[in-house]
Amino acid sequence: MNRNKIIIKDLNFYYDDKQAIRDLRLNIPANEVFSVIGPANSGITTLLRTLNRLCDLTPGTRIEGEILLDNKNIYSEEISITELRRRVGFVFDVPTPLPMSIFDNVAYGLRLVRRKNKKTPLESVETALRQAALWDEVKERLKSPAMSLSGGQQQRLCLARVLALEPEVVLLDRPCSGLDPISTAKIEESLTELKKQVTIIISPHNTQQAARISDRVAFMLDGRLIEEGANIEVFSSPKDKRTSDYITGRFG
Amino acid sequence: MKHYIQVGLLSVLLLSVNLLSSCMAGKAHGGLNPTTVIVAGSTSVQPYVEILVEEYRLLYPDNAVGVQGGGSSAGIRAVLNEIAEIGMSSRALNQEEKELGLWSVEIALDGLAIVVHPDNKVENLTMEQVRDIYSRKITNWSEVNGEDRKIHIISREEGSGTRSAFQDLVMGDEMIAPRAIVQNSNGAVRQLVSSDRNAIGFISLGLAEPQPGLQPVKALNLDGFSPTQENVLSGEYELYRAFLFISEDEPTGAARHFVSFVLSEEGQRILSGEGLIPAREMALTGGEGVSDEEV
Amino acid sequence: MIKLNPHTAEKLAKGVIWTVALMVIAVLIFIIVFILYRGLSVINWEFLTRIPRRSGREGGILTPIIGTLSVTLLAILIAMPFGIGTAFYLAEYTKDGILTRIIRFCTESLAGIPSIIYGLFGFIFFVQILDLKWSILSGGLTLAIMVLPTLIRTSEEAIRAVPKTYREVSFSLGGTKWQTIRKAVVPSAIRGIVNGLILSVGRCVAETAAVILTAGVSLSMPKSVLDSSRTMAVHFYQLVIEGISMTNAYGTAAVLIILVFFINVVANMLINRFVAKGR
Amino acid sequence: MKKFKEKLSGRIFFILALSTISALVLITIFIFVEGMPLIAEVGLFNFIFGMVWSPSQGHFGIFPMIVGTVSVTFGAALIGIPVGICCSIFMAEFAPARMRSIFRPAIQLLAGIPSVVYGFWGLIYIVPIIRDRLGGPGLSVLAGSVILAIMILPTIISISEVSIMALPRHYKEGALALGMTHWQTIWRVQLPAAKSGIVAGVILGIGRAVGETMVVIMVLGNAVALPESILDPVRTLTTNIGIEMGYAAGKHQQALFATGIVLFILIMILNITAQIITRRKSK
Repeated sequence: MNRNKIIIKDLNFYYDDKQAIRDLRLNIPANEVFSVIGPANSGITTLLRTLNRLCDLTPGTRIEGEILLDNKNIYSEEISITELRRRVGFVFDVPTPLPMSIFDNVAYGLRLVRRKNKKTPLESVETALRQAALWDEVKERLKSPAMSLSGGQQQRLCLARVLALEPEVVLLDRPCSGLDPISTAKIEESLTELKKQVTIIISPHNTQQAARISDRVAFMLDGRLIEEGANIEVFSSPKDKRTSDYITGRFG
Repeated sequence: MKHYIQVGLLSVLLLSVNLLSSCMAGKAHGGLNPTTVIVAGSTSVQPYVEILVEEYRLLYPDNAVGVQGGGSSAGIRAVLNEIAEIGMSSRALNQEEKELGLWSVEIALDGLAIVVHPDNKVENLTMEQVRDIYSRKITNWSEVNGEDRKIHIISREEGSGTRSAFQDLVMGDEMIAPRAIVQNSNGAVRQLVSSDRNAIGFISLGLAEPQPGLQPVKALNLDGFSPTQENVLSGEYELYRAFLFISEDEPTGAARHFVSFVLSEEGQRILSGEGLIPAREMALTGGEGVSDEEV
Repeated sequence: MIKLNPHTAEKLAKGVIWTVALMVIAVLIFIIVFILYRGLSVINWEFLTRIPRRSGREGGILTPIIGTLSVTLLAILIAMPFGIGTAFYLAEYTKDGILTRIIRFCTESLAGIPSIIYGLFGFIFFVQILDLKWSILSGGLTLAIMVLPTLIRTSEEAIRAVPKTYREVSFSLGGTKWQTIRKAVVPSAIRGIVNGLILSVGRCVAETAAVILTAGVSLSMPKSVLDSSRTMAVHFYQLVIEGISMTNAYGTAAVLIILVFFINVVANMLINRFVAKGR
Repeated sequence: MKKFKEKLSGRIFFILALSTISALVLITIFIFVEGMPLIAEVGLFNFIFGMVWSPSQGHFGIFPMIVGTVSVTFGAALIGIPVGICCSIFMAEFAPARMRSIFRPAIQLLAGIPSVVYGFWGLIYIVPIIRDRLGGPGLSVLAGSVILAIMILPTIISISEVSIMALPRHYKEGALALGMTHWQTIWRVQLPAAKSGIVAGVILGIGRAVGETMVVIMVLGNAVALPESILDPVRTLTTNIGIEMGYAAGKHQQALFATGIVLFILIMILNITAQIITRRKSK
């Protein structure tokens, strides 16, 4: 068993009066692919967004509890948010390329860090694009606008953009919704490859995907954690009836 | 994107060059003539002074003179507020202004012409008829031997030197009817009269002459005397006023140099060529005209 | 009231609306042709590059052209940081609160204030109290305040039109607020902001009442921003109202219309490119 | 360092954002400080309802100008509002796409042309027509109304068009599905729904008409008397300032600033009304 990269303690999260996450406790081990599954509006996106404090951007939210990254509470005063977000990358549910060239997209995060070591980030960009299985498709046209890529390529570009920062954790919020099977396969492939270096937390777009790629699986419903365990355990013999109902497609 | 940055940089550059050059310009002129001499005031005097300035600039390219309109009162106030070195006025100083101890000099005389449309049959009016027309006791041209048409009276605005001269010389204690159309320059009055058969107005004599590119107007005889320079000088045509330069104290330096030029033979010749009547006396102490030491 | 058959009413209404709309276009074309027809024959290289003589009766309009350019440039340079800064503050740095409401109220109110009031204010404040006299600087400062609302509104709209995801992406990659604005928001909003700037330029070029009271009417070539200079619009006004030269008035008006037309075309091209580039 | 920069940028933007507040406050203060002493001296009632304006003789009554402003603005609104609304309906509903792409920039151009050019056109085209066909001096309420109507069109058209276009599609579709004709849909459904936007546009347009200066100087005749017909010359509040400002000194100048106060208050009332209406709409 790996050590725990992230430990979530008694997490409660509110949008104004609405509670999105209820008393959540969860340990996420390092260097594994961790899937969080559940029907829409179960608080999964919210959970992912709390992990790199993207939720701070939404006005009127409130958070209780602790989230420890390498045993440090990421909500404590000493933590630099920008530093945290670099360590914990986020890939959105729709491709979100910025309106600039492919190269500039990948280099975006790197250029934010520091301007003093003015080394060309070319190598880092190439590495990141290779890790995201996109390099071969775009190496000839790094200067063309990112918007000209196909949806699947754009999403891999977004993954590459996160990877360029060499993060410790990568959060993926339904990254393959709306993508064709080939692109999905490529992303899954690179995730399996990536977990050697980083911890991956993903909200897959269906249970099949979760079954294919994850090491561990958590099932959430209505902001509550219902069940959590190793992939095979959860999918072959779920302990909770609601989990099995969801997996077998009876609701959600 | 880069393009915009370039444009932006260019503008900043231009601005700084401008600022820099203005500092340089100030320095280059140095002591005697650190800034532009500003002449402001009466819009009646303004066009003549602009012409004077053009000639002046040809003779003394290093001396800068700027001309502003605004009106006689504004000119006097501009002098008091030190916005302008010299004020132009087309009316005499009033009591209040005289008490401030302002310095003034007459630069020329200007007749006031009563003008109508060229098609108007009327040729002559008496002073009294003009007064009655402007106080709306007479409202139809037929009452003064003209056609049976309503009279449109055109006046100038409050504060205008031309209006106050007209008020003093013609109206006396009568008020100009409020229904009178008000235009704020000689040119505007002329323009309106030239296009309206029923109109009557009063403008600077120099402007009553035919002008290239503009419709003509007809200047009426007053009490039988035609509005000519001779008749003004002989005192037979009674409508005239003085154009004044006004200053807080007797001007010095660059301002004095310009005033001297205006009062010089050359300056007076230019004004006379534009239809004004030369000043009666040239009252700048310390020599007439422009002497080289003053340059 | 006579009850009309709906289909007759439809035809009637359509007819009326088409007629009115076409008439408006016709009047617009008529005004422009009316001025250009007489003005274009006056415009030549000499007219554009010579200094006006004899109050503008002779010579060209070089000085007013320079006056217009310098007053406008100055006004835009001064208004730019304030206008765009306010827009960023409203769109990025604050939530709706009392202060934003006050700022918005002031912006809207400034937008409605007539230019003559700006002229009065500029005359008292810049010309007299700050003792800048009638000058390009006084005129530029006055116009800067006048175009501020235009600039704020267009820039704020452009900034708000930038997709939220750009900001989230930038933040999620560890960008600070400032970095996010500079690198993710500004590049996308720049076209809209530039469009606002161009609209403001148009307003400065067209303004008469406010500049006549602040920049003055001097025909001398300005040597610095502290010198007075008349703009083309003021020159045109003077030519007409003083009855100096109708020929040159037509010429100046034609130059003004062409300039405004050019500015509008540029603005439209930018908008089109902006729209074309958007998703 | 980065934190510092972060805070600094926020601070700077905040300070820049205060510019509009300070501008409005400064303008208000200076106009009032310059103008109030005269109102206090003459008396508010005498100032606003006084019939005689003759500063050189100490008469400061601006009632004829208030009437002038109201009558010219009313005339401009009478012509400009129906035409403007027709044009906005045309743009939003009837115009073929091609035509719309010509119409919209044309309206923008209309807004961009310096107002003095309109005044000039009015002076040498409209004024002689009125003088020759209808009588009177030509410089008149009617001439001013016509020119101002043209000038306020862009404001009314663009704001009304936007508010018609902004209506949810299902308003129109629902009405059409009920068997209403296109015109019935516009008249019974779309116009009422877009009412507040149109009203705001109209008020802003009226504000423009009230505030316009140079144009009215050129075509109104500027006589300080109550007009007896639309062919009579009048003076508006703005013209009073524009035509005499340069000439004024002392009390006369104060009186013009006092005129400015009245104008300012009038405009602020219109502004605030328009703002309230738009805000209610957005809710």
